[in-house]
Amino acid sequence: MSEFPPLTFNVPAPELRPGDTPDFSGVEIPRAGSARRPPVDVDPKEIRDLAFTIIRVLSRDGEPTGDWAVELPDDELVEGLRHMMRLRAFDARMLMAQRQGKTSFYMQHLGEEAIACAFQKALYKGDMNFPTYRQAGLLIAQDYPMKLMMCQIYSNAEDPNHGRQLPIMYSSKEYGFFSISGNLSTQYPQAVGWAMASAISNDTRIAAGWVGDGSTAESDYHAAMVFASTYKPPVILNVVNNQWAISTFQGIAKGESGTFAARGHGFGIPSLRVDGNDYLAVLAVARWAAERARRNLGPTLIEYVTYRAGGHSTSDDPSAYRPKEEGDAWPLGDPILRMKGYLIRKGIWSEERHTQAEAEIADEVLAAQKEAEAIGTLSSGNAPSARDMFEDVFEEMPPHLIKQRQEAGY
Amino acid sequence: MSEFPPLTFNVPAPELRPGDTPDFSGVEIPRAGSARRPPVDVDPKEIRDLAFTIIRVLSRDGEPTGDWAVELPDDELVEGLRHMMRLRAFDARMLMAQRQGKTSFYMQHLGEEAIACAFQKALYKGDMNFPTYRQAGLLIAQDYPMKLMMCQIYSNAEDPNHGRQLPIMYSSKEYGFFSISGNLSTQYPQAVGWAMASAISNDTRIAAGWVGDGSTAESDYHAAMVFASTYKPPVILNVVNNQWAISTFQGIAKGESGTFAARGHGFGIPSLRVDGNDYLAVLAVARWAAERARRNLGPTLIEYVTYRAGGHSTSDDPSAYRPKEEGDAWPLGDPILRMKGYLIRKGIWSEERHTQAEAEIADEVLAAQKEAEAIGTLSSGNAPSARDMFEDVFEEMPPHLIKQRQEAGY
Amino acid sequence: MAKMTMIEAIQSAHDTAMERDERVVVYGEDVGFFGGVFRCTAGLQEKYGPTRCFDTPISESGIVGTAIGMAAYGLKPCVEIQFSDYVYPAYDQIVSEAARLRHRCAGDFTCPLVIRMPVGGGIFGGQTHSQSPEAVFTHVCGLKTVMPSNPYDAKGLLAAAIEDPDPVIFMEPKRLYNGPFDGHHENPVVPWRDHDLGEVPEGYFSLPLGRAEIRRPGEQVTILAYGTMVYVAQAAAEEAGIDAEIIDLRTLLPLDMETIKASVVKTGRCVIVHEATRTSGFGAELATLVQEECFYSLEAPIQRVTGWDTPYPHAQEWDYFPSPARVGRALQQSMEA
Amino acid sequence: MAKMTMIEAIQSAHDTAMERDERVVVYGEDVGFFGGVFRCTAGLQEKYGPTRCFDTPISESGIVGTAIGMAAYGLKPCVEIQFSDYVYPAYDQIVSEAARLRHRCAGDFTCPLVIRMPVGGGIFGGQTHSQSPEAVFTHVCGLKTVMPSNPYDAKGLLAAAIEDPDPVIFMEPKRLYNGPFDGHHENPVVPWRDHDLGEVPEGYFSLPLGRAEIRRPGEQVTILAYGTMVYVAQAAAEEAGIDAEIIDLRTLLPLDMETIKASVVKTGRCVIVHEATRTSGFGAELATLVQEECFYSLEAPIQRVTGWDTPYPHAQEWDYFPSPARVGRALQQSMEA
Ligand SMILES: Cc1ncc(C[n+]2csc(CCOP(=O)(O)OP(=O)(O)O)c2C)c(N)n1
Ligand SMILES: Cc1ncc(C[n+]2csc(CCOP(=O)(O)OP(=O)(O)O)c2C)c(N)n1
Ligand SMILES: [Mg+2]
Ligand SMILES: [Mg+2]
Repeated sequence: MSEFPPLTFNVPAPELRPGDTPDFSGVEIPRAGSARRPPVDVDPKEIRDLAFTIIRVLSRDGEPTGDWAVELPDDELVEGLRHMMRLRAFDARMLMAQRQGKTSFYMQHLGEEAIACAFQKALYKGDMNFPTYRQAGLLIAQDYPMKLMMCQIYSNAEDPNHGRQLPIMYSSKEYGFFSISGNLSTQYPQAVGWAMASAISNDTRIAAGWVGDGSTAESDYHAAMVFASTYKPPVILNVVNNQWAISTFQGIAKGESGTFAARGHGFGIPSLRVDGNDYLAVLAVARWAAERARRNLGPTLIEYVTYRAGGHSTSDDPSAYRPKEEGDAWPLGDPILRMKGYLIRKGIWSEERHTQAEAEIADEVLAAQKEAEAIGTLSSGNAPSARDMFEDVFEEMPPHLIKQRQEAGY
Repeated sequence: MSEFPPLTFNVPAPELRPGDTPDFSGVEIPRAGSARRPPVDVDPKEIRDLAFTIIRVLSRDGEPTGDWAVELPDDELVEGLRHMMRLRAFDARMLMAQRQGKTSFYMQHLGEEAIACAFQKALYKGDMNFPTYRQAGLLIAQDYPMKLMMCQIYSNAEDPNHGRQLPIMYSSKEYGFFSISGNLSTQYPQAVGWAMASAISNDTRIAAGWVGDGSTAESDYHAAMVFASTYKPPVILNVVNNQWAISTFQGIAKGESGTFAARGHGFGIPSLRVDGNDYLAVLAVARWAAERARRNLGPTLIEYVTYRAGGHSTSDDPSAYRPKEEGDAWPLGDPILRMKGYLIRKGIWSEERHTQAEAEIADEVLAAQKEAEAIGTLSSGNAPSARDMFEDVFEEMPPHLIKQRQEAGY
Repeated sequence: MAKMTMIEAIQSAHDTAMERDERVVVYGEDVGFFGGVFRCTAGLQEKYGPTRCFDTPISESGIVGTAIGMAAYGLKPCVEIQFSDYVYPAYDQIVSEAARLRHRCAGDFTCPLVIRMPVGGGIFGGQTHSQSPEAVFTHVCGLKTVMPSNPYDAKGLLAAAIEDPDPVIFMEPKRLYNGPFDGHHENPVVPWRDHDLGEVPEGYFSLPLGRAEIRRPGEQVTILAYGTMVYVAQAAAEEAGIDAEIIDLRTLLPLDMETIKASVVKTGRCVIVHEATRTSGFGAELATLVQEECFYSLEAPIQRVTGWDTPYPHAQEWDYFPSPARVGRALQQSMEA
Repeated sequence: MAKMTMIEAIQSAHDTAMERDERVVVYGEDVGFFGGVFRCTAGLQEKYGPTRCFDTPISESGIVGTAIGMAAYGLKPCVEIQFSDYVYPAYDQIVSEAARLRHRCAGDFTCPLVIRMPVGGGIFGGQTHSQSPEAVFTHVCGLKTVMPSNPYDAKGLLAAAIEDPDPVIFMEPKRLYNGPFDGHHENPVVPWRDHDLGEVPEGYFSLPLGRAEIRRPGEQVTILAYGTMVYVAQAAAEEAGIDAEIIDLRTLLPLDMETIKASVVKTGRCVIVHEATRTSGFGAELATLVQEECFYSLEAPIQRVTGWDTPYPHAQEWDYFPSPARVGRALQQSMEA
């Protein structure tokens, strides 16, 4: 009955699969320094273009350029590099610990170290992150004790979560790090709610929400955007686009939208897209968004363009769904190498100091690991007591739980 | 510790509340004919402006103007007017029937008649609407038997829903009208799924989803947009912005987004904003979107700008939260009066024919009502049997339900 | 003391809580300017300003999701879901987040949060304005679930819920808002002003969660009920001429098992009444607990009188609603067994 | 016949269904190219193309919401939720829409839809990869709920679920995917290839929903179990030396009450085992039905051995998991009562 031909079904697919040669020549990488830095009270309508470009500071030859280039004291630059190095070293050891059976599971940050490490530097004490499982950099950048992180990973007797959570699901109110949830995106509206609470209380503290590219598809993402758009609370909404959601390429979540940053436009929320492998660019953009929040100008959406160079988790083998060498071909490079190159160029770092720092950090991590393992690993049997499992379901244990605890033999 | 002043909390509020004098002078109403009509395969990026204007066809003095003015045969024009008149007459009688206790509840369309009546004319037999409770015009415009609608409203023995649903929650597969759900927005991703199924099946049929301004805040709205953006199925996503969601003004759902149509931009979905009180504009835009869908070009988002002139439902008294005369002051006028004016101007209608048509329609509605009431009303006791309530939970009644039915005495 | 409807009592619980504690914020759909579609938050925005009582977008997951963030911050949000039938979009936030937060981080963050919602039928609301979803909350560890049956309890228990350090699901039987309802729909409702339990202190007071109340002492059979069903049970006992002991549970979780046990041990018989669909309803938990703890006292099978396992129909509402007659039959059967 | 793991059996059920019926479409997170994180849809995209098996955005409500639209259109979607712990965002679509559609429009539209999801713990998955949420589905009228315990049943029941004219929740005990697991976590898993029930027809076959299976005939006490707990029950009975009759329910709703009743009337004793938290779990419904229908045969209180009313912990997993020892104690108590 129709004069139109039959419909066909569209399923986006990545261009390359295992066996193909990685090729990112189609990905447009704007020159470092080419994106302008608007005032923080800019009308979001005037910066639509910043959701379609990539804000970059460190140029190919390691020189900070353009409006977004922040001046950082030398010690802070070196500190930033060391944080990223420490996170990478931490990951490497914990991956090995998992393989050795010392814990059940691990998730690494390979290639994404700059994002959380630099972002945290834009926050003040008292601000609150609502992180996903791939933002341990927020803790590392505050020198949170690695031993405690490891105790959590090992679910041992000193695990701050008492062994109840999957490894890497840290929590630290003191360090502005909200208890990680295994459920994707749920924490996004919570970040907005926390920020609303801060505004309601005439406080000065701000919040930051975190999701991955894949997780932007979840419904809670919308709830967060709607409430952020309406009440304009002091919140930074971060989207880490590392190109993959387990085996699913970003095109499935992004659809026709162009970029994840563009999602902010329908909500009147200023939206920036930034080179996630550029420590200086991340810091600059985070500071801009934080200043907006602190000045009661409301939310900012930031998309970090990066690449998940490792597997999704220790349960994943990415060679089943993407070319092996894709990570090496990633055109935004390695955040640590880029920062290192800059610091060497600037004359405040050298290959020797780098090698030495690597060794120092390896020692630090190893020392922390030894301390943590002295308390116990998942397999060593020094877990928190089963009796403890009945605690904290409620502040006060109700009769039926007391009974169950007795039934369990405690 | 902060150098910034305390934050404050932003809660959008309508400018006017009961007692205030209605004033829409701040609402920008573009001239009829001023919005251009792009080709259906336009790149969505090129028509961002169409989400911020209002596509209008009928000018103040009742003349169709501009690119979007469709040529309609005279009989179709008159038919369109009569459909709107019939819907209004139907509403009036059913409101009265509810007040008389013949049913429990009713929801009217006052001021919004053009939208569903005109939209339906862009669909073909076999296409499927996923309506909300305020789109009875989709049925009226197909001359669906009013008696059946009333049987549903009265929950009597001939109610196609067997008395199970709240009044006005119609369902008619035959008329391309999906069973209405009382839960807001749930049907939006279902419309997308239906359209995906049509494309998967290499069919030619298309789907249309419907939500209100308030309901765009629901999470399912996002699910629909994401899936529509990714798989580009043949679906038209309609948002009826009648300014109010029960007592809540549209600013609470819209936040900073500017318009509801703008929400489509973050998904790369072409988005149009149209005068919902202009039968010709609605039809033109609906046809444009339908053609896109039929040509496998994917989804379109349409915001209809209108005003809910009546209460939310028979349970609502809007004078508690908005100025009484706001509806009369609404700058886009009354859809029936505007269409009537145009037809008279065109010489194919007259005050006399209008009065006569009103009388005819009143008779039709009354006749249908008599027939329906002869079968029964909610209060008359001719409801479907209680035994029937146990049917259709599953296709085949499982043992526990048979047992319960026996226990109930049937 | 003043005479209050259940609506006024709930409004008053909000009001006194907001007055006593700055951290209490109240929000939800149509809750601000208008004061809620059932008027349970009437006047609060005017009194405390839109910063502490405000309208929200229609997003139940957003309402609960933001409230969890606020609770973690240190406020005490008390949010309204317009009808319990619309709580499901927020189910993930409630189950996966609110209920688990304290446990998963060993108390580093907590979630003192109240989620209010009108429940139950008998108002010709059809399947989307009549549901009683308590069982999908009582199954979730970390939640408390409360359902008052009168203005006095409503105010006292809501005050306690708001003070509680953990998330509380607070269900309000909407059929009781204006007066007790005994299931005889052809009779006019008795307004709360003519009822003892419509007598409510104007100022602050609270009632502990987790305590049931015996509404009618009796010797022959124990009826476990809550919400609207308390009055249906009363009517049924009277009409059947059976000396039933009627326990109004008030809090479903944590449950007052002491009171239940003492009664069933005494009567040896038990009938459970709820409006929700039967299978896997809260009645199943009650029956199981009773047989676990009172097995040797039981002289008859425990019976359930409940909504049928169908959606709540519109026209056939009174065939669905557990009537005094149905409860009466169960009492009779229990006595005869 | 071939030897299959439960994963292969589920893959094969998809495959044969897709081959027989063009209307069957399969989708979910990571389900397409990769074939699912547990590989239950491996090879389907390659064989049937991305139009019939594809990856989705991470949106459980979108997955189920679109599937309902597809089912209403006339397709037969079979969708995967990556872990049952992540089904809650789709709960509204399941409860308010899929389950109610046929009834609310008197069959004008219907919803033949399968929602698959791995359930249960014992894999050190912590609280978000271990849950067993069956009870929040069995409470919802209009849904069928199925949980197979072996490859043979998994294939046959999934075929039936896909053919079913109504929505089916299909739960897969992930701890059994590669082999039966008796709760002794220190022992290696026996692969399905060494097990009778790993013998599965390669071609199409189906098993009716709603029928339980007696896994071990016995005289002394009836054990009601499903999924992983079937094997725990077997181990417990053996170790306790008690002649238990073990019923594998397979379908929780509709329930095979005939088989249960016949057994309990015979044994006079009943122990129910499930992994989900206890309060308002499906065990409560089972216990209630048993006491309703077999009251006069019961010689001991019905007992429940279940997960505790806490989130599923990571390190303390084996203290949470209902162990053969715990089941054995309950059997003993039941015998001694
Ligand atoms: C609600 C929910 N659905 C599904 C999952 C399973 N899951 C865990 S991580 C993941 C991919 C997330 O991808 P992305 O958001 O891009 O974050 P990334 O892992 O790349 O950092 C999925 C599907 C989950 N944890 N929660
Ligand atoms: C999930 C859900 N939440 C809340 C409601 C209660 N409710 C019914 S209509 C309505 C307002 C809807 O407003 P809008 O979407 O603008 O549609 P309109 O009534 O203006 O046509 C609300 C809040 C509901 N039906 N479903
Ligand atoms: Mg990712
Ligand atoms: Mg509206």
